[in-house]
Amino acid sequence: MPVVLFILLLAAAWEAGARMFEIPHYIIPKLSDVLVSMGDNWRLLSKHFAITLGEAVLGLGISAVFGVLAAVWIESSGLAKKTIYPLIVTSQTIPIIALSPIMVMWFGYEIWSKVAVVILFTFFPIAVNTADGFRSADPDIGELLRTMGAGRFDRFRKWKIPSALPGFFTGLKMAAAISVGGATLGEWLGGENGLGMYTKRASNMLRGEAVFSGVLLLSAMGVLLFLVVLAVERAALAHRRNKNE
Amino acid sequence: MPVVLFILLLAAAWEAGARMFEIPHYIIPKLSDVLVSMGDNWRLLSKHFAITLGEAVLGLGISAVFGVLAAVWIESSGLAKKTIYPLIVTSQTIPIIALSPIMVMWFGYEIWSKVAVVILFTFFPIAVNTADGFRSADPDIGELLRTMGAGRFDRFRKWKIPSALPGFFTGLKMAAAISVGGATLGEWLGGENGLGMYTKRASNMLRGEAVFSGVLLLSAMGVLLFLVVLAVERAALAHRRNKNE
Amino acid sequence: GSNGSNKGADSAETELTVLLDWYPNAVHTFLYAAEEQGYFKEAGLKVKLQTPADTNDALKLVATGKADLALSYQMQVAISRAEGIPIVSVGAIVRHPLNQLLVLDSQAIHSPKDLIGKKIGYPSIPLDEAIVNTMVKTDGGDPSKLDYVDVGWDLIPAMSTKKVDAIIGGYVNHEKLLLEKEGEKLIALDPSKYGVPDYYELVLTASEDGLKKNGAAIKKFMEAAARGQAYTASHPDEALQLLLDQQNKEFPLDADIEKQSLAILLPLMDAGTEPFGSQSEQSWRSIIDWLKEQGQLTKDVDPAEAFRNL
Amino acid sequence: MIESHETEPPGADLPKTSAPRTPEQPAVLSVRGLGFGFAGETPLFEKLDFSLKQGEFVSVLAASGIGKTTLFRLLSGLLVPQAGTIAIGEAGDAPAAASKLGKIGYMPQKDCLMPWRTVLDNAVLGLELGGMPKREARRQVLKLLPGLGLDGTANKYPHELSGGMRQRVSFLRSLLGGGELLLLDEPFSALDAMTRVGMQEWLLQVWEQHRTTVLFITHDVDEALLLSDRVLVAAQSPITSLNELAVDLPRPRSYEFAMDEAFIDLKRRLLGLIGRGARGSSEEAGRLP
Amino acid sequence: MIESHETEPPGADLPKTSAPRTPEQPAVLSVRGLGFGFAGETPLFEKLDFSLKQGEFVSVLAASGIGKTTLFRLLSGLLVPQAGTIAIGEAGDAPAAASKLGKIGYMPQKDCLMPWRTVLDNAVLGLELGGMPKREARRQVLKLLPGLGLDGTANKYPHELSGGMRQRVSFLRSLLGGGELLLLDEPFSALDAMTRVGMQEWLLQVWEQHRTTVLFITHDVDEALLLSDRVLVAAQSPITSLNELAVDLPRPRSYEFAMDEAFIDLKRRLLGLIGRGARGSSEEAGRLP
Ligand SMILES: Nc1ncnc2c1ncn2[C@@H]1O[C@H](COP(=O)(O)OP(=O)(O)OP(=O)(O)O)[C@@H](O)[C@H]1O
Ligand SMILES: Nc1ncnc2c1ncn2[C@@H]1O[C@H](COP(=O)(O)OP(=O)(O)OP(=O)(O)O)[C@@H](O)[C@H]1O
Ligand SMILES: [Mg+2]
Ligand SMILES: [Mg+2]
Repeated sequence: MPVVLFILLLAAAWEAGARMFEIPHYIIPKLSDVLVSMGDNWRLLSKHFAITLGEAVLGLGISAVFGVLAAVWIESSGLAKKTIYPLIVTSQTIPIIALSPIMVMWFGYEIWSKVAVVILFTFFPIAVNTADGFRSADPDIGELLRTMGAGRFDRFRKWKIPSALPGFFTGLKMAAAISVGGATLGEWLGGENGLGMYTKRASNMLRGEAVFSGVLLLSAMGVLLFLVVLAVERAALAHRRNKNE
Repeated sequence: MPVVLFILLLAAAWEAGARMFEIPHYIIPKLSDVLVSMGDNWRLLSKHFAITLGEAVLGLGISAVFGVLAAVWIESSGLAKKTIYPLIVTSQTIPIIALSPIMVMWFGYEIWSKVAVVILFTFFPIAVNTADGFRSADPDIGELLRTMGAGRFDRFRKWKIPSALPGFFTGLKMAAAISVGGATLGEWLGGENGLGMYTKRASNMLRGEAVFSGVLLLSAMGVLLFLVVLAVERAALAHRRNKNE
Repeated sequence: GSNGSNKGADSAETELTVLLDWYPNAVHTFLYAAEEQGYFKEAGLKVKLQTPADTNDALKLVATGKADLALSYQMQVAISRAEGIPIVSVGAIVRHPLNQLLVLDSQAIHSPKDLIGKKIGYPSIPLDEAIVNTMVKTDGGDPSKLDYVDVGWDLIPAMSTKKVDAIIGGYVNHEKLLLEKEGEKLIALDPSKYGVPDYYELVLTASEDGLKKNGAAIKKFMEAAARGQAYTASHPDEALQLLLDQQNKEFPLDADIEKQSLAILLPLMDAGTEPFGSQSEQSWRSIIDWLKEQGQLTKDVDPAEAFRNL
Repeated sequence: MIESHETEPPGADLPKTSAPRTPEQPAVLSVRGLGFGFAGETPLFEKLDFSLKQGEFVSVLAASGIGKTTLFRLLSGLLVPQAGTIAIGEAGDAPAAASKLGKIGYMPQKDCLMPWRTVLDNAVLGLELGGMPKREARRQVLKLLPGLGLDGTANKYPHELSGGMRQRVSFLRSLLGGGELLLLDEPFSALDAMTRVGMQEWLLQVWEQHRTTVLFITHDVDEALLLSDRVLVAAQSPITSLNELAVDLPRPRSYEFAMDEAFIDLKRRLLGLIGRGARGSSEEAGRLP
Repeated sequence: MIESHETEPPGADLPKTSAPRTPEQPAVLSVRGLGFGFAGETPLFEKLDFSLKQGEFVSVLAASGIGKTTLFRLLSGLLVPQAGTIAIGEAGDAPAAASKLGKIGYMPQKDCLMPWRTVLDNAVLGLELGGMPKREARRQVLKLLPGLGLDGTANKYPHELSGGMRQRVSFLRSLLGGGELLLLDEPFSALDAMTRVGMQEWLLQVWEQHRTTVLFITHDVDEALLLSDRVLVAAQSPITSLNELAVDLPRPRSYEFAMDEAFIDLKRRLLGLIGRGARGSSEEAGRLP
C-alpha cells in the first residue's frame, strides 16, 4: 500500500512540476499527456512491449544459465578464476556502442543482437554475485560433507549451491532490473521493433509524449521482471532465517 | 602471473585472428596497428584518459557514499524500504539514452552530466549488495549486542557494518567495472573531452585504429579501477575466513 | 550474407539488403513507392530495408558484404575511401546540402560571421566543425573565435534549452521543421552559399566487390528506384501515403512534417535532364579537394574511383 | 514484591563469604505469571512465578529443550512475554521490556563470537560499548586472558580456537559487559573438569567481588550444588513452576566436599526433584537402518 | 601392525556383550609417529603413536585446547599430518589421506547443521549421500527421531531448536553417515543428565549392533568410564603419548554402578592420570575491571 501511495505521489509531483516550470513538452511532457498518448497507441505499444520483453527475458534466461556456469567454473578451478573472471570483468568495461558494427556483424539485425546486449548487461551481476555466494559458504559444513565421503559434485550440490542461492538471487534481481536497459540499447543499435526503437523514433520526432510512454512502459517492464525474480527468491529462500522478513 | 600470460595469449589471438581471417581493418583492426596509433596519439590519449578517469572516480565515489547511505536507510526504516528501494530499482530500468535531453538540461555539458550517468550506473549495485549484506548479518550477534545495551547506532557500527562489508565490496567491484561504461555513455550525451568522446569522433571519422585504442584504454581503466577495489577489499577482509584465500 | 539469388519459390528474384541512413522518412518515399508499385518486383528484385544504428555501421556492413547497399553521405564516402574502406557511391539521391546551420531568429544572427562569440552545437562529427569554419571564414569572420559545443545526440533540446545559440548537423527537412512546429522561428544558412562546395547530401553506396559481383542487380535497383522517384515526383501525396501506411504498422510518422519534408526534398533530388542519381566527377573532385584542405582526409582519394554512374 | 522462598544459608556468616544475604534482600528480578510459547507450538511457560534476590547465585537445572534458553531470552528482553511481567531492578514494577536490555550480562549458549574480530576485540566488546577507550579496554582484558587459559590467543580469530576456548572468550565477554544480573547459559559445557573448576572459581571470585546476581543454566548437578545458593528445577513442560532447593552449604566450597554427607544428601534430593524430565528415553531407541 | 595395549575386559564373555574383543582383533586405526602443529604455533602432536582395534569403544580425555578436535580432523583426513602416518582399515599400511574421507562417521564439536534444511533433511544427509532414495531415507529417519527426544521437530529449522536438540540432530546425522570408525567430538556436552543417559544407551545399542569402532571425546569422567573399553588421556602439550586406562568393567553398565568400589577405583586412577592438564588455574585469576 505505501508503495502505491508513493507512486501516486510521484505521479502528482511530475504532473505539477511539468505544469509549473513550463518545460518544453518534448523534454518532459505532462504525465496526463503521456497517458493519453499511451491510450491512443495502445495496440502498437503492446506489440512493441511484447517484443522487448521477449528479448529481455531470453537474454536474462541465457545470462542466468551462463552466469551460474561461469560462477561454478570460477569457483571450482583456480585457473578459471585467474582467466575467466578477469575476462568477465573486462567484458563489462568495454563500451558496447563503440563495437556496434561487430555486434551487428556477428548477430545481425534480428533478435540475437538485442539478446546479446542483454546478456552483456546481465551476465556480470549474476556471475559475480553467484561466485561471491559460493565463496561465502560455511567451510565447516564443507568439511563435514568431506568426512561423509561427499565428492566434489555432492559438495557442490548440497553445500555450495544452497549457500550461493542468496547471492545468486541478489545478482538475478539486479540483472532483471537492468535487462530492459540492455534490450533498449540493443534495439538502438539497429532494428525495426521493440519499445526501444519506439522511443528512439519518437525522440527523433520530438514526440515527448510518445518517448515517455515508451520509457514508462520500459520501466514498468523492468520493475515487473524484478518483482517476478523477487517472488521466486521469496519462495526459494522462504525458510532462510535472515533473508526475507 | 597466469593473468599476464593470459592477457598476452589473448593479444596474440587477436593479432593472429585479425591476420588469419583477414578481418577488414575497419571492423577489427590488427592489435599492432592499434598500438601504433596509440603510440602516435599518446599525449592526446593520456589527456582524455585522465578526464574520463576523473569522471568515473568521482561518480564512483559519490555512488559509494550514497549507495551505502541508501542501503543504511533501506535497512533501518521500513518506510524507506518500501519507497527508496523501488525507486532505486526503477532508476535502473529507465533507458538513460531516451532521457538524455533531461540529463543535459539538468546537468549541462560539463563534467556533471557524465558523473550523473556514472552514478546512475554504479549506485545500484552498491546499494543493493550493501543492503543484502546488511540482511545477511547473523541475528544472534545482533541479539547479543542488544542484551549488552547497544543501541541502534552501536549495533549498526559493530554488527551490521562488518557483516555488510563483503557485500559492499562485491557491489563496489561491480560498480568499478561498469563505471567506465557510464562515463563513456555520459560523454556521448555531449561534451568535448574524454576517451568516450575520442572513440565516438574516431568512429564518425571511420578511424578503426583510433576507436580501438580508445576502447582498449577505457577497458584498461575499468580493469584498473576494479583491481584497486579488489586490493582494498583484500586488505579490509584479510582476516575473514571464507573471503580471499 | 544477403546477396546472391533467393533459392526459394521464386528463384528468379535477387535479394538485396538496403541499409537506410536513418529511420524511414520522407526521403525514402521513392523506395517505398518502388516497392509498393511493384517496380522492384518487375526488375526481379526482392528488397529488404533495414535501419542501422548509424550510417558508419551501414558503410562497414556494406563493405564487408553483410548488406548490399547503404544510404550514406558523400563526404562520408570520401573519408571511408581515405580510410581504406572499399565503398563506392552508385547514385546521388539528394543532390544538395540538407545539413545547414540553424539559428534561432531571435538571436540577431543573419550571416555566419555573426556567430563569433556564440555557442555552436554539433553532434560529435568533426566534419561539421569544418563546415562552419569554412562558412565563417568565407563570410569574413575568424573561425578560431568560434565556441563549439559537442551536444551528442540531442540537437534540438540543446538549442531550445538555450545551451547553444546555433546548431549544425540538423536537416532543413527535419530538425528545422520540427522546431518550427514548436513555434520557434529559425534561420537556415546553407553551407554551399558560404564557401563549402555544393555537395550531394545523400548517396547510395555499394562495395567494390559487391559492385563487381552484383553490378547488374544494383543497376536494376537504380532503375527501379528512378521509377519510384518519378512516381513520387508526379504523385507526391499518394507516394507519401504508401510510406505512411507502411510505417504506421510500426511507428506513427507525423504526416504533416513528412509532407513538408517531401516538398523540400523533391527539388533537391531532381537531377534535371540527367537520369535519377547520376553523379558528376566535378562534384566529387571539389568536395574531396575541400576535405583535403580541411585536413579531414588522411590519404588522397581519387574522385573517379569514388563513384560509378551505372 | 519481595519474596523469600529461601532459608538463610548457614554459611552466610563465615568470614570468607563477602556477600552476606538476608531475607530482607530486595528482589532484583521478579517474574510474575509468565506465559510464553513460540507461534504454532505448545506453550513453554504458563503462569510462572519466581524471583531472584540481590546478590544471589541461582542455578537452573532442566531437561534439554524444555525452555531454559527461551527463559533467558525473555529475561534479557529479547523476547516479549505473552502473559505476565518480568521486572528487573529495585523498583520492581516500573520497567518495560526494552529497558531490560543493557542491564544484564548475558552469555548465550552459542558462543556468538564475531568472526571478524580477534579474541581480544571480542572480549573487549562490553567495555567498548560502555564507552571505555579501546586501548585502555584492550590493556585491561589482555591481563585477564591468562587467568582463563587464553594466553597467547589475543590476536587469534574465533575460527582458530578450540570449542572450549571460544566458550571462555564468550564467558569473559559477558562478564565484562557489566549489568546487575548475569545470565549464564551453560557457560562451561565444553570444558574439561580441570579447566571447568578454574572457571568456576574465577566466576565465584567475580561474583563475590561485585555482588552481581547470577542466574546459571547448567546440566551438571555437582556444579549447580557447588556454586549456588539455590537451585531451581523445572521438571515438566510447559513450565508452570520451578521446584527449588536451597543449598545451605558453607562457602567457600570445593569439590573436596563432594564426598561429604551433606553434599551427597543434597545431590540425592536434587536428583529426586529433577525426576524423569528428559524427553528421550532409551526404551524408545529405534533401530538404525 | 596389530598392537595390544589392552587387557581382555573381564565382561567380554557376558551374554549381553555381543561384540567379544580378543587381542587378535585387527587394528582399524593406527597412528604412527604423528606430528602436527598449526602454522606459526607450537606443535600440538609430536611422534604420537596409538591404535584402535576393530569394534573397540575408546574415549579421549584431555584439557580444553590441547588438540582433541585437531586430532579428529587429522584422523578424518581434513588435515594432513606433518609427520607420521595415519592408517585406517584392515590393510593398515595402504590408504592415503584422501581415502579416509567417507570411511568415517564424524560428529564435529560445532553442530554444523545446514541452516537451509529441516531437522529431518539434516539428519538424512548421510543416507542421501549413500545413495538411498530421499523418500525412503526420510521415512527411516522419521522413525528414529522420537528415540532421540526429537519428536515433532522433523520439519523445524535448526535455528528453531534448543542447543541440546541441535546436538542430538548432529549426533544422529553422524551415526547415519556410516563408516567403520565413528569419531564423536563431545557429542553430549549440551545435554542434561537424563537426556544424556538416554543418548548413551542409544549409542551403546548402535555400537553393539553394528560393531563400529568408536573414538569418543568427552570431558565427563563418568561418561568415559561407563562407555569405554579404554580411556586415553593426554596430559601434556604437545601430545607425545596418550596415557591409557583399560576399563575392565562388565557390560551392560549403568550409572547404578557408579557407586561400586571397582568404578570408584577406576575413577580415582583416571583422575590421577589426568593430572593438572588445564591451562587455566584459579591462582592466576585476574581482577575484573
Ligand atoms: N584453524 C586453526 N588455526 C590455528 N590454530 C588453531 C586452529 N584450530 C585450532 N587451533 C589451535 O589448536 C589448539 C587445539 O585446538 P583443538 O580445537 O584441537 O582443541 P580441543 O582439544 O578440541 O579443545 P576443546 O576441548 O576446547 O574443544 C588450540 O590452541 C587452538 O587455538
Ligand atoms: N526461534 C524458535 N522458533 C520456534 N521454536 C523455538 C525457537 N527457539 C526455540 N524453540 C523451541 O522451544 C523449545 C525450548 O527451546 P530452548 O532453547 O529454550 O531449550 P533449552 O531448555 O535451552 O534446551 P537446551 O538445554 O537443549 O539448550 C524447544 O522445543 C525449541 O524447539
Ligand atoms: Mg538452551
Ligand atoms: Mg574440541
